Parts: sequence; C-alpha cells; structure tokens
Amino acid sequence: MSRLSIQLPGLDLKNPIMPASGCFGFGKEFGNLYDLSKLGAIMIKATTVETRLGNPTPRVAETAAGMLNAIGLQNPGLEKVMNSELPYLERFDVPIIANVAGTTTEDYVEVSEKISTAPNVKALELNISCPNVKHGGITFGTDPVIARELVEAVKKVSKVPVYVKLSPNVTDIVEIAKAVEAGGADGITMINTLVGMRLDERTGKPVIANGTGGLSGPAVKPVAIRMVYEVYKAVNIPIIGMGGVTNAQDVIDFMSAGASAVAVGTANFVDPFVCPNIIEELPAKLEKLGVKRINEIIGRSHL
Amino acid sequence: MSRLSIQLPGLDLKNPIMPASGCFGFGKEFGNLYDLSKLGAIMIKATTVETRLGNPTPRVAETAAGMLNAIGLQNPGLEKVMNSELPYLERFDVPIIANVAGTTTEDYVEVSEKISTAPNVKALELNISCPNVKHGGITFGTDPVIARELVEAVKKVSKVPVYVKLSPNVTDIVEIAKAVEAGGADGITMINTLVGMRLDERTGKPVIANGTGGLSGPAVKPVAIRMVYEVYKAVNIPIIGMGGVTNAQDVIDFMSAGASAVAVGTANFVDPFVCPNIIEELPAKLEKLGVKRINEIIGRSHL
Amino acid sequence: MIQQERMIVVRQSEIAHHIFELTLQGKIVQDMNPGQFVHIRVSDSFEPLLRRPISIANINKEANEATVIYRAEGRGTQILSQKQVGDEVDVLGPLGNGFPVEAAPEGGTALLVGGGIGVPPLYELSQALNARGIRTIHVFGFATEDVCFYEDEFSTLGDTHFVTVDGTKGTKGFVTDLLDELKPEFDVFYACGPLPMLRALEGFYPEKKGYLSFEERMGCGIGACFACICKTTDQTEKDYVKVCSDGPVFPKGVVEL
Amino acid sequence: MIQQERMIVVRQSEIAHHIFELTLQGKIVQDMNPGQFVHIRVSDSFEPLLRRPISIANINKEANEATVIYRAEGRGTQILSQKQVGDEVDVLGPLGNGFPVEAAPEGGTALLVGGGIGVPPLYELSQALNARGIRTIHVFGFATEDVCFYEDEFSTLGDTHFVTVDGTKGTKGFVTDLLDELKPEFDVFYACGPLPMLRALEGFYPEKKGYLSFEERMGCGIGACFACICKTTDQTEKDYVKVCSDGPVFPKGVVEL
Ligand SMILES: Cc1cc2nc3c(=O)[nH]c(=O)nc-3n(C[C@H](O)[C@H](O)[C@H](O)COP(=O)(O)OP(=O)(O)OC[C@H]3O[C@@H](n4cnc5c(N)ncnc54)[C@H](O)[C@@H]3O)c2cc1C
Ligand SMILES: Cc1cc2nc3c(=O)[nH]c(=O)nc-3n(C[C@H](O)[C@H](O)[C@H](O)COP(=O)(O)OP(=O)(O)OC[C@H]3O[C@@H](n4cnc5c(N)ncnc54)[C@H](O)[C@@H]3O)c2cc1C
Ligand SMILES: Cc1cc2nc3c(=O)[nH]c(=O)nc-3n(C[C@H](O)[C@H](O)[C@H](O)COP(=O)(O)O)c2cc1C
Ligand SMILES: Cc1cc2nc3c(=O)[nH]c(=O)nc-3n(C[C@H](O)[C@H](O)[C@H](O)COP(=O)(O)O)c2cc1C
Ligand code: FES
Ligand code: FES
Repeated sequence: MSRLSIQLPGLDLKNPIMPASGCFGFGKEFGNLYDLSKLGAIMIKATTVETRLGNPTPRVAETAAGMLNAIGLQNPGLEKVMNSELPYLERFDVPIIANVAGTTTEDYVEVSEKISTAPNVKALELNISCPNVKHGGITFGTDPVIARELVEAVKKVSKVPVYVKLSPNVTDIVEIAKAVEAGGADGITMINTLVGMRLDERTGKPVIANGTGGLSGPAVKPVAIRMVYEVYKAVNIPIIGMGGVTNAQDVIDFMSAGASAVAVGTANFVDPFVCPNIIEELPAKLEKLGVKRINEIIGRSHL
Repeated sequence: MSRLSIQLPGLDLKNPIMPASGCFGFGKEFGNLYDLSKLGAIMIKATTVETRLGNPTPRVAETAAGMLNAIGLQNPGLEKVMNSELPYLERFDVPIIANVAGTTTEDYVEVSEKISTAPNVKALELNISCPNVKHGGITFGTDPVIARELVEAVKKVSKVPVYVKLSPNVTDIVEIAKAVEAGGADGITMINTLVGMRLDERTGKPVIANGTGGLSGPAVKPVAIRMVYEVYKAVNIPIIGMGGVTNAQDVIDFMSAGASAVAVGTANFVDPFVCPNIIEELPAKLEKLGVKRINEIIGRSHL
Repeated sequence: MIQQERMIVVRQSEIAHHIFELTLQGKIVQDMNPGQFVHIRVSDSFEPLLRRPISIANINKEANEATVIYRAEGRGTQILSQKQVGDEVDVLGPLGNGFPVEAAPEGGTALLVGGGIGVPPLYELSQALNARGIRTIHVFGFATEDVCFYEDEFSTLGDTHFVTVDGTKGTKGFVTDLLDELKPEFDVFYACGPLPMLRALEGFYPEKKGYLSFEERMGCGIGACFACICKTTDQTEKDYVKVCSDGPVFPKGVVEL
Repeated sequence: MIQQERMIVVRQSEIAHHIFELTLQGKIVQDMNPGQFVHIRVSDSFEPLLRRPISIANINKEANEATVIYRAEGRGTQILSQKQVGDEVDVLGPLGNGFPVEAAPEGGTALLVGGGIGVPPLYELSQALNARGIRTIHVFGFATEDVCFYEDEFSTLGDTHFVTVDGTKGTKGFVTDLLDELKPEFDVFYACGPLPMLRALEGFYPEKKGYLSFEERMGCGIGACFACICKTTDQTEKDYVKVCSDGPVFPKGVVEL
C-alpha cells in the first residue's frame, strides 16, 4: 500500500483518495456500504456553531455532466457533530478533515478551536467558498485580505493543520491562494462549486428553491484542473484537488496538475462505491505509466 | 415568421437565433450547407487590425459535455475581412454582428470605426473577454473601469450599435455589465468561454498547445444561465445569451433568464444544421408553452 | 442491506401512454419490501449523471424479479424505456423504509390512495396486505384515461375505484372527491401521490392511522447529501427527516405539509 | 457536397487488436473520393460531444456502402465499436480533399506509404489507382503484428511490404528503414501516417511528386473553426491551410513540418 501513501500536514494518508465535504455526510451511510478504513481520509459535511436547517427544497438539479446543489450548510451544529457524529468515525482507521463554515470570523474560530480537539480530526478545511450561504461565507472566499485575516485567526486556535477551501468564482484564484498561504494556511483544497442555475422548462423559474446552486461533477473538471495547475505554480503549500473526479484517470490528472491528494464529491452519488473502486484501480494505472510511487506524479504537468 | 421576430438596437432579427463568433468562421462553409438568410443574424469570427495566425495546434480538446479551444483570434485581419469575407455575406438577407478584438484601445477603435461602415454590419460585438490572447484582451474584460473606457472610445467612432461580450471568468459579472452599460454599450453578449485545461492522460501535459483553453458547450450552460439571470436584473440594455445552447429548449431557457436573443457556438460543430433546426423547432415549443410571440418569454424567470 | 447490482432486464413494455412496466432480475430482490425504492443509473455515461429514484411495484422473490412502473418523460426515464430484454441496468437498492404492513390490524381493512405515478408502490403493498388477510380498498386518481394502468391487477386484490381529472375514466375530479362520495370504511390508510393529494389527505381522516409516501429531488438516495429533506411538524425531537433514508413513507403528521 | 446522414451499419468486425472495420450504407457514399474523410457522431448524448474524423477506406457506390477502419482507443471510438448491424450512425461527409489519383502518370507506378491507422485511406486509393492501370507498391509500418490488417487485400492490388517496430511482422524498424532497403522504383508517392513518418518522408524523395495526408485535432471538420490549421512553408500566398477543408491531403512541401 505504501505505493499510494501520501504525507501531508497533519495527514498520514494510506492513499490520496477522500470523499469531498458535503457528499459523504458524516460517513455513517457509506460506513454501511464498505469499510471506511480503506479511504485516505474523510472530509465531513460543513459544521457550523449552531444547528442549520439549510435551504428549502428542491435543493438539487441535474445539468449536462453535472449537478447543481444548494443544500445551504445544513448540519446538526458543532456540539452534535462532536458528540454524535465524530465518535462513530473513530472505529475506522481513517483521518477526518473537518469542514468548518460560518457567518463571522468568530463562528469560524469557535468551531475550529473546538472541533480540532476531536481525537480523529487531523486537519481542518475552512470553507470560505460555499456559494449557497446568503450572509457571509462567500465574501471570505473572494476577498484576499479578509481571507488572509480569517486564516490567521483560525490558525491561532486550531490544534491541527488548517487547509483552506477556495472558491472558483473569482477573477484571480492565485491571488486568494497566495493570501491564505501568507495567512499561514497549511494547505489548500480546491475547487468548491461554480455558481450556476437551471430553469424549469415549463415555468422558466429556477428549479432550485434557492435560485442559484453550486455546479459540480465532470462538467467542471477542466476549470478545476486549470485552477489547480495555476495555484500549484504560485504557492508552496500542498493542494487537495477536486471537481469532477469520477475515476483513477481523473486522480492522475489532478495530481499531474499539482494536487497532492484528491477528493471525490458528486461521483459518490452516481456510484457509492466510487472511492474504494478508484483506490483499487490506481496501482494498475501507475503501472501503465511506469510510476513506482504515486507521489512521483505530483505536478508532472509542469516539468 | 413575425412570431419569432425580435427588435434590438441595430438588429432587425427574423428570429432570435444566431451563430456565435468563432464557431461559424465568416459564414462561407455553412453557406454551402444551408441558406444563411434563415438565420436571425451572424456573429462573425473576431477581427483584429492585422492578420493573426493564432496559437499553435492542438487548439481544441474535448471535455465532459464540453470542449476547450485556444484558437487565439486567428483571422485574416481587418482589410481582408472587409474586402474578401463580408462581401460574400451580402448575398444573404441577414444582419452581421462583427466581433472586434485587439490588444490596445487603439486597435479596437480602428477596427470598430472601419468595420462598422460595411453595409451588412449592423452591430459590433466588442470581444473584451477572449481568454486565449496573451497580451491585453483579458484585462479589458475583468476590470470595470478599463472596460467602460474602452466602450466609450468605441462608441465615439462606431457607425452601428455596440454590444460588449462579457467574460465569465470574473468574481462579479454584474459589476462589469453595469460598467459597460455606463460606458454607453447598446447591448451585452454573454458568456464567452470559461478558462479550463485538459491534460494528456499519458504525459500529464496540457493537451492544448497553449496550455489553457476556453470551455464551451452544454457543460457551461448552468453558469451562463445564472449570469444572464443576474445581469438582466442589473442592466437596462438587451442581452444576447449564449453558452451551451444545443436545442430550442435551451433558447427558451436563456430568454426566460433574460436574453433577448441567443447565440449558438459549439453546437454548430456537433450538428452543422443546428441553427436552422432550432429555428424550425421554436414555434412548436412556444405553442406548448401557450406563448404567442417569443418576446413574451424574455425574462419570465423573474416574474 | 443496500447493494449495487447490474440487474438484467427480463421484460419491458408500455402499459399506458408513456408509462412503462419494467421487470428486472437480480439478487437484491431478496431484500425488497413494499414501499421501498431503487435508485437507477440509466446510462454509464455522464449524461444523464444522476440516478433516478423509482418505487418498487412488484416483488417476486422466487424468481428474483422486481417490477417498477414509471413514466418516461425526462431524459433519464426515456433512456430507461429503451432498454431491451437482456440489457443490464445499474440499480442501487433497496432504499428507504417502506409501508408498515403490520400497522393494519389482523382481519381489518386498509384504504390505499394513489395518484398517477404514485400508484405503483401500492400494488406490492396491496399484495402484502392481502397475503396477511387484510381487505384492501383502492382509490386511485389519474389525469386522463390513457395514463391509467393496473385496473385488472388491483381489482383482483380488492375494490378498485378510478377517478380522472377530465372524467375520461371513472368519476371526474380528484381522489378526495371520490373519497367523499364513497365514504369507505377502513382501519388504516396508505397513500402515495403528488404533494397536493397528500396534503389534502393529511387531515381528511383525523381519527385514523395513515402513512404517506413522499417524493423529493434526490442526490445520493442513501441519506448522505441532505438533498431530500422535509421539515417535521414536531420540531423538538428532530428538525427534519430525509425522504430517501428516513422515508419515503412517514406516518401522517410527521412531515410538515 | 457535404451532407449529414444517419447511415446504417451493414457490417462491423474487429480485424486486428482493437482495430475495427465498419461498413455503413447511405446515399452520401455517392459523393466520396479516396483520401476524403467522414466526421462521425458516435452518440446522440453530449458525451462524447465532438464528432470523430475517420478516413474512408473503401467506397462501394453500387451498394451505397463505405467502409472505415479505425482503432477503438478513446471513449468515442469505443462507443462506435459497439454499434450493431442495423444501428444508425450520424455521419457528416464526405469531407476534405482526397488524394489526386490523376497525379500518377498513365501506366506508371505509385508508392503508397502508410503508418498504423494511416493505412486505411490508402486502400481505396490503391483500388482507384489500379483501376486506372497504375501499378501500386505498398509499404506499411505498424507497431506490432497484432495491429496489422489488410495484408491480403493490399497484396491482390500490388507488392505489399510490412514493417513493424518490434519485428513481429515483416522486417523490424520503420517504413523509412524498409524503403531504404527496398529502393522501390516509382513515379509518385502517397503517404498517410503519424507526423514523424510524414516528416521523414518529406525530404526522402526530393525529385518525386508526393502527397501527404495529415491529421489534426478538429472541431467543425468543415473549415469554420480554425482548429486544424497547419502553417505553410510558403508564407507569401497563404499563411496556413486547414487540414479539414484544404486537406487532409497536401502536396509535399506545402505544410511546414
Ligand atoms: C422515492 C421516489 C419514488 C418514486 N417512484 C416513482 C415511480 O414509481 N414511478 C415514476 O414514474 N416516478 C417515480 N418517482 C419520480 C421519478 O423519480 C422521476 O419521475 C424521475 O426521476 C424523473 O427523471 P427523468 O429522467 O424523467 O426527468 P429529468 O427531467 O431528466 O430529471 C432531472 C432530474 O430531476 C429529478 N426529478 C425529476 N422529477 C422528479 C420527481 N418527481 N421526483 C424526484 N426527482 C425528480 C431526476 O431524478 C433527475 O435528477 C419517484 C420519486 C421518488 C423520490
Ligand atoms: C483526417 C483524419 C482522418 C483520420 N482517419 C482515421 C482512420 O481512418 N482511422 C483511425 O483509427 N483514426 C483516424 N483518425 C484519427 C481519429 O480521428 C482519432 O483516433 C479519434 O478521433 C480518436 O477518438 P477517440 O474517441 O478514440 O479518442 P478520445 O481520446 O476520446 O478523443 C478525444 C478528442 O480528441 C480527438 N482526437 C484524439 N486523437 C486524435 C487524432 N489522432 N487525430 C485527430 N483527433 C484526435 C478526438 O477526435 C476527440 O475530439 C483520423 C484523424 C483525422 C484528422
Ligand atoms: C450536495 C453537495 C454538498 C456539498 N456540501 C459542501 C459543504 O458542506 N462544504 C464544502 O466545502 N463543500 C461542499 N460541496 C462541494 C464539494 O465538496 C466539492 O468541492 C465540489 O462538489 C466539487 O467536487 P465534485 O465535482 O467531485 O463534486 C458540496 C457539493 C455537493 C454536490
Ligand atoms: C472554437 C471556438 C472559437 C471561438 N472564437 C471566438 C471569437 O473569435 N470571439 C468571441 O468573442 N468568442 C469566441 N468563441 C466563444 C463563443 O462565441 C461562445 O461565446 C462560447 O463558445 C459559448 O457558447 P457555446 O457554449 O454555445 O459554444 C469561440 C468559441 C469556440 C468554441
Ligand atoms: S438524497 Fe441524499 S440525503 Fe436523501
Ligand atoms: S476542424 Fe474546424 S476548421 Fe478544420
């Protein structure tokens, strides 16, 4: 297995594959389907200080080779996540990356401080990029100064390394990446969803109750690859890449562009066994490329 | 036919369907396939002052429900376009929208001034958003102040109404839309392509020689619809919408979101007869929606 | 247990206008119960991307066969309707919690109310109830005659009444009109259909036990993505339920309608 | 004239490892010439989105049938390889300008040089040349024996020599090695194959007329999108040519290699 292992700040990954935040809940449902210890890590659903009910339904809509979602950060709140959700995951040999969201800097600080003390939480992922929250959230992801300040504040309190999840809905993602690196981020995760909309064919109104939603799935992969490629050139912290990954080739592509590990989101809905399947396919893919250890391909696009 | 007709600044459209710039050359190839007089208008390939050879090949790559291109504004230059390309199109009863590109404001002004005197050029489309040109071009599309100044300069010299083509690769497209409206734009066309990248599976290097390319096709439609929807709310000039249109339903969707007419790009490569086919399908679609004239559905998403 | 299986098409036919009856063979049939659903991937391509949730209409454990009945309307169901005998279909299931058959008292009567494409799961339910010696009354509403189906099948199981919006079959109107007229005697009711129908039924029989099957747009289908939630009326214990994993069937009164 | 037609699959078989021979029937066959290509849409879905350019390998105007030979490697060609007899295939064509058969002098000899999946269009060309009484010599390079095809077919038309990179069939090496050895006598040569092969051939016979068929990634296939351009050596008259509409066949020396 050491062929697939990857070392990242706070994360000792058996392999570079992990479910993306919001596409795997808190693991329980998939834990009934396969042994979660197979995974490199798990990015759990965004956690906020208080319980969030999220947006009205419909919350999802299908698009060409993609989907829109506007879940709206629904989650049971920090306390319940720590008391009821995270302990379940302790039975598996898998590091947890806690996705942290909020409306104010104080929100982020509070969740980060507490959730980073959970025994199996090995890293935080600051969700400064969720397009589906009306107040706050989105501004953190589009303004480099605010983003940097947020990271600095969280770094002061977090017991584990801090990764920052970038929004693709910006003119210059490199600028934001550099800002969070300057703020002390230990790594970057990217990309979150692109803001999109689908209209009902008959009424012409948005299908998603929230109006807009976040676009994910294979359709966005070219945008994600381009952004990982650009950010890799500009920063010295590792990147966990995502956006449209559905198979082992996609993993190779993201790592070639510069990702050190890869998250799988939407594909879990299409095939709930996609993560273990990819992990199984990877060695043969590496063999074909004549690569011994998977970390050798990180950033090979740039050679 | 008046059921489908649309009146826009400078443009008396038989129907709201027109091929998008760069996806129809200067019309000749499609003119061999069908009668171009069927079209609402034609947006010709970007024209620059001088001949441009464009980027090295490969210039296109396929992606999930989309494609990347980095043609690089290849065109024979203003003089040849006016002397050899536009006259061919005069034999058809169809208004031409001339896509204008350049590196400096002076370039845009020169092309606009001259090409707007061609008898069949009824409007200009300022391409301030082409992602495949290294120097200039892109900055015009991402900075509202520069965009506004460019529009003002062009408006002074153009003999025909000026539409501005917006880039989706920005944090806030509404800001740019308002800026070009303030600069005197008569209309907006949107969206140009999203910047993306595809890697070669074996080598890990970008497939497109230029590295990045512009993403178009059905994959981008949700982003395009969202942006048209947002811009429609914010400006009082008409919008020609595009991005992933392949059939009559897509036209209804764009017009519902706020477009007054619709351009078809990539779909011309998939089916060269797509424009006349859509025009033929539209009346039945309207019938099903219980709509008499197509302009009734413009902006119905917002009602 | 939830499994993913490439089931084999055993039969497929159009039984009403755009309404298809599809029978699939596979081992996951052994785990199926009335009111549960399957999540079907209609194509191996990315287009369409998401699975389609379809209720289980008939379960034949001896033959390892399950039948679904669906309307081929959108892109996904249209592709599904083109599958030929022998083709494979990627099925995730069985999903959700079905109808509680045991909620009907022994020797009692159950009222089954269905609307349109909500009728299919009631067929397996009716068989299961009849197998336990419970009498079933079927009251089904459809838009028009040409989309009605399974009249004979339900008639052999119990009293069956149709109502159509345009009056082309049975009485004219909605199921609630027909229920007003029929005034059926029963112990428990089960319903599946469009939201307005469920809403109308919710308070219709205040003194009776009732179970409603819901629909919501889905992502994962297994409870992980929070796409399909419904608010609960009782916001103290649980703020929301997930249609896919907590439902699709809920006792009446649980979901805020 | 370029037309779009839903042609019918008449035959399809795997004639070498991952190499398929597909025969399609339709009226656009009447307009086809050797060296032209067709642009094939393999699926009505958006995935894959673009058409695939494939050379015409055999034209049978009496039967309205055309044959293409292609390697099923990527997603699009794999889908194409699953088409069954009777299925429809969306074809745009014929496209481009083919090989100038008349460039070979009456009673003369033509050398046909092909590499791998560049060999197919030379089959129709060879037939057309032979029909005009021109002798043909075939020199073809492949990677390995298991991807070689049409040895018998070409042998009945003229001298046929194979070379493989690994030496599993014919001599070992590249076509240029074999040409060095064979020193064929001829009046004009025609070539289709990978760029390195064309490049090697370009200056190989400086005194002979030669025609090279090129490949480039395509968008439209009809000359409108500027995806497939090649720089010309003579930058005075025309700066570039389009492989799809000016080519794919160019006289040697036209394209900058
Ligand atoms: C638990 C459950 C059981 C169902 N049982 C049946 C059944 O037995 N027979 C039947 O005909 N239909 C049933 N439906 C509805 C069925 O899922 C939709 O008709 C179907 O998904 C539409 O897909 P499409 O490809 O035709 O439409 P498209 O327009 O292509 O669908 C686009 C997207 O919207 C979703 N969608 C569209 N309509 C619905 C809907 N009404 N409910 C949920 N998602 C929708 C699709 O799943 C897909 O993700 C059920 C739905 C649920 C939630
Ligand atoms: C004029 C011309 C004639 C050709 N004739 C033949 C033939 O007779 N037999 C044959 O096997 N192949 C031929 N090719 C190559 C053939 O077009 C590609 O192998 C095929 O498009 C690859 O598609 P895919 O679905 O297998 O690969 P994918 O990897 O899915 O293709 C992705 C995209 O890249 C393009 N692409 C990939 N490889 C090539 C290539 N080599 N040339 C052009 N585009 C490519 C595809 O068209 C598609 O748009 C020809 C190409 C051209 C330009
Ligand atoms: C239904 C859904 C819910 C999501 N919820 C979250 C979330 O809570 N926090 C977050 O950072 N990203 C969230 N995302 C974004 C994903 O983690 C991921 O960044 C994005 O979907 C791109 O990857 P994909 O194309 O593989 O899905 C969500 C995505 C989906 C589809
Ligand atoms: C091959 C290609 C070339 C293009 N060239 C131009 C161009 O010269 N000028 C321009 O403004 N847009 C150009 N575009 C962008 C299209 O006009 C259009 O905005 C975009 O492709 C989105 O529409 P679509 O999804 O229907 O293709 C080009 C697009 C493609 C695919
Ligand atoms: S569909 Fe994902 S939670 Fe129900
Ligand atoms: S492929 Fe479009 S010009 Fe050749």
